[in-house]
Amino acid sequence: MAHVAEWKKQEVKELKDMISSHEVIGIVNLLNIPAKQLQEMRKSLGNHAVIRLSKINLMNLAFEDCNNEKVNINGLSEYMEGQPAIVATDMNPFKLYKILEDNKTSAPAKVGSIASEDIIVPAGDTGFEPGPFLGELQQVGVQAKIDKGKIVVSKDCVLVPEGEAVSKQAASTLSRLGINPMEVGIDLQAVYEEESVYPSDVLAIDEEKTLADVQNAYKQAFNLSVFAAIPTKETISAIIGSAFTKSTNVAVEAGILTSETTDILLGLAQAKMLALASEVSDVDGALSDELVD
Amino acid sequence: MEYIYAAMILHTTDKEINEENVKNIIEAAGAEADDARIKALIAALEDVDIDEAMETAAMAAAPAAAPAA
Amino acid sequence: MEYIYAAMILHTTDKEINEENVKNIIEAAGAEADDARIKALIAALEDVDIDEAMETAAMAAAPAAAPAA
Amino acid sequence: MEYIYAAMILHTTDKEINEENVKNIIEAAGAEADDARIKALIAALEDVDIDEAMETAAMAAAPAAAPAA
Amino acid sequence: MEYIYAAMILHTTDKEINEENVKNIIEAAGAEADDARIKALIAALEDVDIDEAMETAAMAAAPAAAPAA
Amino acid sequence: MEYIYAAMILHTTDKEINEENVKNIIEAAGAEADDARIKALIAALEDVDIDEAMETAAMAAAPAAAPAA
Amino acid sequence: MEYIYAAMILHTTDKEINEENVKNIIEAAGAEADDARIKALIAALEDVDIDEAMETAAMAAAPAAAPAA
Repeated sequence: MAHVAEWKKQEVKELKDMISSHEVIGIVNLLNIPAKQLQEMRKSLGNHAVIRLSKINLMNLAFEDCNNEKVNINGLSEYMEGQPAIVATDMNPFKLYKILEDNKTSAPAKVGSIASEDIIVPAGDTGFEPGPFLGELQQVGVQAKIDKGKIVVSKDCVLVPEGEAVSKQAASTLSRLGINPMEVGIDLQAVYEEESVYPSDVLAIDEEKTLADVQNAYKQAFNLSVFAAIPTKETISAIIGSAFTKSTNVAVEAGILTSETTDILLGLAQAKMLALASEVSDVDGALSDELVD
Repeated sequence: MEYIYAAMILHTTDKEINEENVKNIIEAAGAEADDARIKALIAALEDVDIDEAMETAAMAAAPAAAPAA
Repeated sequence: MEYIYAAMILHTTDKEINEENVKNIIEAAGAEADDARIKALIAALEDVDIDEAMETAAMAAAPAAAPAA
Repeated sequence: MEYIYAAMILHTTDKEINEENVKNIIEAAGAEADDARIKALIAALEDVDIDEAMETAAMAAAPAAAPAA
Repeated sequence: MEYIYAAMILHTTDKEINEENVKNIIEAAGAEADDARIKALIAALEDVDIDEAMETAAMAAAPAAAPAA
Repeated sequence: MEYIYAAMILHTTDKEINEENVKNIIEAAGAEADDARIKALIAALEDVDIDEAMETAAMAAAPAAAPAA
Repeated sequence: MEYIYAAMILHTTDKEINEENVKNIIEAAGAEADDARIKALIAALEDVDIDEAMETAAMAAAPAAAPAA
């Protein structure tokens, strides 16, 4: 760093301080993030995380310099995209990812921006009176017609397929329909913690699956407890119930009258008789009068 | 209903459901057997799958069993 | 179930549900009558109001049938 | 139901369901064993596949049991 | 499940559900009694109303009956 | 239920379900391990196909458990 | 599922569900603990009400119970 400007040395030093004083270091992409949203994000992260924008080569330098102390942190250099910045925190990296995702907001489609997923115009009433907008819709490929005095989209239509740029016309149509298909927010590209770099796809946690897993775990434990007759306070009632049900079933199948099964068996005999009677009810004289009505 | 029960006894004990057997059962109960009715019942039962019919009764009486399964 | 059906025949025809009558019916069907089972049946039914039991069963079965339909 | 439960114990522990074993269980419980009922139980269970019977929903067939209670 | 069935025999015959009685029943069946399992069962049964548990099972098997009530 | 979960962890990770392993897990959780309950658990699971048992629906047998909680 | 089971042990025994405790349990089972998976689980469980989830599971398992309520 012989001929490196003093401010650059200072910047790298500050980055290194930030890196060494936090457990978790991440790379975020701040491209297209309005200043206001970044400010709000910083506020909601509060003391839990700091975000620092810098030059890519300086950040890479800082990672290299820290690599002895934090082994493998230079792996983060692969994830510099758009306008990268460093985020430093002591938070669980999965939680950091969740906070950033939860803070994403929807925004209108800007001309030229790339659709991260299919942008769809849904079927249904647009609320517009018949007019030139109908032609505009049809021009961009949306099937629409007049119904009960309104412009109605006949069926769901992919206006901008995933990966394609938003055209000027599409942007205008979406804006008139009030559809805000773009997600604006800070993308966490990767996170370093304890010698490992986690890319964003690993950081994404599926809460619905976790909920289902919890329910499944409980069900499995409950089932096992009842099946193996291992009494617990949650399952003892079910175990008794299961023993009672099975015993009753056996008694009924064997036609054994007991205090618990006599009513069942008499009811069953009658139900079977009535069912059989209904099978022959259309034959004159096969049934006694009391059954024919 | 006694005629139907008589048929069900014969069915359960794997005996033939015929006029004579039904009549024997009714008379063994000390009741009077009506030949015409027995004939009609036997004829009507000829085309009935008795096991299925009785099982249907059990199921209809217990639709609740299904969701529990 | 044949013993229960036999009891139902006796009940339906207003005859007494006793060992002899049940045995006669089972034997009239050409089946073997098990004295112990007959005794157990008679004992179990002693305190039971058969009409009431059937009515309760019928009521319970009825609403159940509806959702199944 | 105690006789049934006794049979279930024998079935679950792979012991033979016979008069002696059932009687032993009932008496071990400190209850009086009724030979006739035990005989009836054994006879009734003779042709029953107990594993299958345990899983055959029978209670639902007579939901009356519950509200009647 | 044999331990549960043993407890249910005691419950049905109005005997106390304690370790000794459960053990006696299991051994009368000719099976080996596991003290730990018996202790665990007795402990778990302490906080449970067996009649209620049986009733719940009966109701669960026939929930359709409820609206009729 | 913690003992059951401990057994399930051992089963899922292909470790032996024995007293020591279960005890280690319970204590690692910072809870007190009850030797008798662990013994009972091991004994109860001995002949059980755990995969099958976990998938055999038992809850419906006691829906009351939930609302009662 | 071992990580979930570990969390359930902690929940059941009223211990805190945190990385260290989950890791301790998995390692006590003799299995290897994957830090990333544990961290992910902890983060995911933060928004899950386990008691409520269990109750929902019990209710869903017994849909029949609902109309009865």
